[in-house]
Amino acid sequence: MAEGVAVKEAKELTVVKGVTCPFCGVTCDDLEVHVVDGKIKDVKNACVLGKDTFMHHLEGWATPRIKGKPATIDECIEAAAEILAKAKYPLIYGLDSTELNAQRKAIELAELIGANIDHTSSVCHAPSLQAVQTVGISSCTVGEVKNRADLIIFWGCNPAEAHPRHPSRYSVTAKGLFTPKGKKDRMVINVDVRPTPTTRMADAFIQVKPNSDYEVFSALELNRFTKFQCAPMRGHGNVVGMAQVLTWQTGYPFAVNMSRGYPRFNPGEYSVADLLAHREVDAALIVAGDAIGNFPAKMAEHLQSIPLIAIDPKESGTTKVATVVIPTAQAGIAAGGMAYRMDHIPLVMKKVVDSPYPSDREVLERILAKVSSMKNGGNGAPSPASKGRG
Amino acid sequence: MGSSLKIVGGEVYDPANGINGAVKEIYVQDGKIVEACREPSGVIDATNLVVMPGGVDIHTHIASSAVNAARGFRPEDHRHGLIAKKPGIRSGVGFTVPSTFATGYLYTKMGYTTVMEAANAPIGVRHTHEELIDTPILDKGLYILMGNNEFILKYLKAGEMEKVKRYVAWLIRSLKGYGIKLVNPGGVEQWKYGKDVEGLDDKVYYFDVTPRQILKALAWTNESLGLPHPIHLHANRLGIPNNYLTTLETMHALEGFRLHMAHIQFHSYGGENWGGFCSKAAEVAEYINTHPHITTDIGQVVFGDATTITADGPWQYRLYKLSKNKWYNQDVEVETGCGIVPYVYREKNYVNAIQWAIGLELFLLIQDPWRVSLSTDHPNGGAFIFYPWVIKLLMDKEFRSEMLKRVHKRVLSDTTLPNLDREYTLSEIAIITRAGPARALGLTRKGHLGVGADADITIYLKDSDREQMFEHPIYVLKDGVVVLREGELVGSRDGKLLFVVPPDVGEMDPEFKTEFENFYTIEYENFPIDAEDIPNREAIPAGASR
Amino acid sequence: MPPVTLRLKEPLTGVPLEAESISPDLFADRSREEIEALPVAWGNEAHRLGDFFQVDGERSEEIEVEGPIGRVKWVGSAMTRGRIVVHGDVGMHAGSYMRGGEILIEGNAADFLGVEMEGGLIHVKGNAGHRAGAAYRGSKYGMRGGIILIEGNVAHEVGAYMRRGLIVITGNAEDFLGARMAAGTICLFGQAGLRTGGGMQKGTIVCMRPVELLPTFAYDCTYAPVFLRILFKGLKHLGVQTPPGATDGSWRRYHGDLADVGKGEILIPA
Amino acid sequence: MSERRFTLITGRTTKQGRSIHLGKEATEYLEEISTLQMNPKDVEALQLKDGEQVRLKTPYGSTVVKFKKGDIPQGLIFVAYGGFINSLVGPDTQATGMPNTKGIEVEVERYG
Repeated sequence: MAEGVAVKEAKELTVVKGVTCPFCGVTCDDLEVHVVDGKIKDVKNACVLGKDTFMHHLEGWATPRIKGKPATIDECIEAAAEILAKAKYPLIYGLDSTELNAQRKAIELAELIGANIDHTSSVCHAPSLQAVQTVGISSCTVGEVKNRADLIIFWGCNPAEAHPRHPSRYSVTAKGLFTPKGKKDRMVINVDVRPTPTTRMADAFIQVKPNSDYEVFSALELNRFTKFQCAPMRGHGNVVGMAQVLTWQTGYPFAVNMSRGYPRFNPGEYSVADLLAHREVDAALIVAGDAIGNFPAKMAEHLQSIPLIAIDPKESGTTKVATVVIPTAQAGIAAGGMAYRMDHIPLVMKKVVDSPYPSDREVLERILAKVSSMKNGGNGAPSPASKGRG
Repeated sequence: MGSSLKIVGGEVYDPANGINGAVKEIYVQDGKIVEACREPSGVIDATNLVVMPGGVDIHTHIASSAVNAARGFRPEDHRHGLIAKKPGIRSGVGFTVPSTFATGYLYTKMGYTTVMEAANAPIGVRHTHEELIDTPILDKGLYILMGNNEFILKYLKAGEMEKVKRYVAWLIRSLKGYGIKLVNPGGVEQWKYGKDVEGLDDKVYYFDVTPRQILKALAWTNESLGLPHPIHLHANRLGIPNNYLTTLETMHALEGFRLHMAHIQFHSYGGENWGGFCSKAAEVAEYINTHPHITTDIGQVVFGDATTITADGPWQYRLYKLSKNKWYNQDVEVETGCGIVPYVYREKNYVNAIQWAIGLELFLLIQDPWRVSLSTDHPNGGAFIFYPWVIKLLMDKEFRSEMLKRVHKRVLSDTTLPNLDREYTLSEIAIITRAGPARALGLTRKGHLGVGADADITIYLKDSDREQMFEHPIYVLKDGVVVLREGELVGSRDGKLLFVVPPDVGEMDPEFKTEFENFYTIEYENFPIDAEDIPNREAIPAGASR
Repeated sequence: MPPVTLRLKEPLTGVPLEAESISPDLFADRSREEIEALPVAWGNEAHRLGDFFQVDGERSEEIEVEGPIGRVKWVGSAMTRGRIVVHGDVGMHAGSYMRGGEILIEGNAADFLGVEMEGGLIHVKGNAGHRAGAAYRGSKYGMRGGIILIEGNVAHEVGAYMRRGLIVITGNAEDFLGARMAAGTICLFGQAGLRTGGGMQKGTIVCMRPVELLPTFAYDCTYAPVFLRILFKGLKHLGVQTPPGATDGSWRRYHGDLADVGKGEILIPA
Repeated sequence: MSERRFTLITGRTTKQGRSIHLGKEATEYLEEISTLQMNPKDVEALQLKDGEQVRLKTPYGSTVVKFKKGDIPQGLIFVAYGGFINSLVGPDTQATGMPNTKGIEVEVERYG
């Protein structure tokens, strides 16, 4: 490298500290992002997944287009608004890899157009969320694990690959108030149907048969002997944030229907997989999530047969077939906002670089304004069999 | 702005200014009450109507990580009280844990304009602010949980009171809080090992400090920072038979300090066990009557569905075992815990009926209404939407007698309620629902209609059925703007966050950052909340240190 | 009184129709015009019942629907009296919250049939979907009374959280039949799926074929319970033929789910 | 024996998590999500050779993937999350909202 260049780089290097990683539910907030000339040059403290999230955030970018033809963002927003204002039973879905204010706007839009709104929790954690609604849960924030837990059981999860810094920050080698020796103060057990890289961190591995967790759990009654806490290893991006804001605004964590002007909840009916499998929805807006790429074929099929809008920084299975594609700045990198950790702790995501594209929030705001002038959602009809105070 | 209006012909109840039903004009300009204004742009004819300041709730659980967990885990609760969207009005759901928009509207529809969210884990306060931003119309403040904070326990163990003071000031300043909340001091820390504290002098594991020490330290800190509200205390042993002894001991231990005893109904129980469960309201009321430094809210039980939400983890575990209902528990690093259990209070269940009676006994036996606030400890004793029902019970002895015939007969033998003839006056209701709580909170512009007050005004139709009257105000004005007319919401607007700016008592020690990052799981710099993140806010300065 | 007949004007293919107004309680005192004017929701749009259905007859507690109406939801929800006959399939939530009267479905019923019903009779000639007679998510109790009779097969979590009442299935059931049941009776003629009675507190599940039980169920005894004979006799009145031998054989009784209260029982032919 | 029933497990892998940032068209990503892991003994039983492909079949559809030997119990096969198994998954969620993507019964046969 020529000397002159090095000097120039050094002069314009900006180090942004305390950056929150938008990739997974561990939501590390200690990243250092090195920015030179508005471009990310390096990321310190992140795991490989987090680092790649930042380093490659410009790769595979989507372009604005309508029915496959290049268009301006303005035209795309107009086209999207037209589709949504006309729809009788639309779906808004995705919303994990974005920030709280964009999620807020998506809910407001769903209310306005009388849509179904759901997010990736639905297809990943629906049964566990419903289990909580049935019997509850005894859980804790990850700091409790770090400070106090002397027995860790990783059950059917693989943090070594899915949540790489969970072990070092919170659960295995982390040193806390009552666990000053880190790993030495803990017993780590891994229960799974197969050995994984997580198994190598564990003191013991228990292999169970696939689909037998229910039977094993039934036979174990953990809290009879000591105090156990249980925490779902929530996965992608800010999926917890979406569940949080949806819950405080509508009362329900996922699978919400607004077609009658107020929120209703019913997994199996208003959940994305069922809406698509039953071929009920007549238009869809997918925000910051790849529906086509991740759904069983039968569901993807229906999505492709209706007007489909994709708002996403990157090309995906969904953008490839979408009627309208609106690229956006990636939340947590090129757009600021808030994200939730897997234990429901909120953290601020910083904007570290600029993007030529608007943020998810801005796009949704503009669609909202457009649709708002076109129609009012919800018919205000009374609820089926809504009952008085019981 | 420049908007102005006058309210004419109304019977005004403004106890803070000594006005007790006089017909009086009220002038509003730019959101404040003024002496008079020339050519007001609007006139409200309140002839034959009752005018009061907007209601102030000193203790409610409407927004926090815990409340949201309760919402999410109780979908069955939300099939009641649906609110459909209308232009300018967002949709929502009830009932014991309503959604945020619904919360704002439901309080407004009941004539309340200021509420205090009563329990927030520091690390979750950022979340609470986001919920409060989405809670329309109302002005809001929040108390921060400190009674089991491991930093405070650590400083106490080392006898470093100045550090406690600096830390508390730092917490309130960083998080934009309103006051200090304690929940089962020491007990929630014990719960992290599945235990509880049995009394004020039990030692907390590892930290070797007692609830008594925690109570005194935070009461002292509160005074030395000159915070507008006393420490807000959910005492030890909530909900347990014979806990009135702990309650009396706690109040005694804090003599000389200002003290707010939260939901005192849940702390006034006698009997050696559940079989012998009985009221000790008279004993507790007597103590409060003779100790003017104490204010309280009742935590009245309302029959029907409730959701119990509290940082008191060990109590919630007991309630889960008693009720066999679903149970949510979340222990929060460094700070506190949280438990949620749905519960149904039944008229014919003797414990529930006695709890109901104890609340009313306390209302009727505590003589000074200025030191009693109406609360159901929403949603622990029941939903806030039943305040008007409670008001009717307080104002109408006959209605109480009817209820006494319906509830479990042990109320007749195990409480003093059947013998209490007191009926609250309208002025006294105005005190316990607005003037009193505002004064206890140190909110000088709330709870009254004097010049300079915020123009938060509720106008009721006089009705001998007091429940009807207070359930359906005719007008509600928030910051001088009519938000409810003829019982209908006519528009929404954003309310403010009210937060206290504590005095400068020095920076945190340099090693605090390291300790913080050792105990917590987030960066020290990422913990404080930028005031800019809260769009509508009003700083309330702390008073002189006492 | 002749029944009111509803005939779909055009088949529904996409967006479902929500028509809880198809209820004898509402039809009983209404003229044809008034019935046509009853509200229905087609997605986010408010419509009249008459926009979708040809209505014949008026003022009757009896309703006949020419099906299939597999995309029409909430038919007979919360009804308290009268009778609905659907000639064909019916959509989700049919008879949910129902308190009285009768619904006869000649085709298949979609998911959430008779959820949280309190009384009355639902008779399905075909199959029923998931969670028939169960609870909506979060509710402590499912079906609280009444009878659901399904002549075909049922899917998952049928009778889950059941509090009272009777469910009879003459076909097969998928997994979690009677899961977390609090009381009541389920009678399954065909084959059960996995985890039958999982989390069961009280109540009875009668399985007429061998079933794989969870490890948290324990064997009690082999006996010939009197109540079964009464039950089967009652079924005969409903027109249900009991499989041969079922009425006089002896049964193995298991109790569970021991991971919960454990006072439920599962009966299997000995 | 050339055709056998297996239980399909899916999950995240580091490689899948990293390469997804290169774009969903990226070779590394496609490579990772289209590779099946199988116990060496099962590989032997199916008489599979390196570089060969296998076809996975369920009542809902079929897909063709590469295989590699992996540390996985006999009778199980593993594929990373991604588009390749979508065609094997049925649309029914048992009214939970979640399609059943764990522990699916699949038929595996040598392809080509």
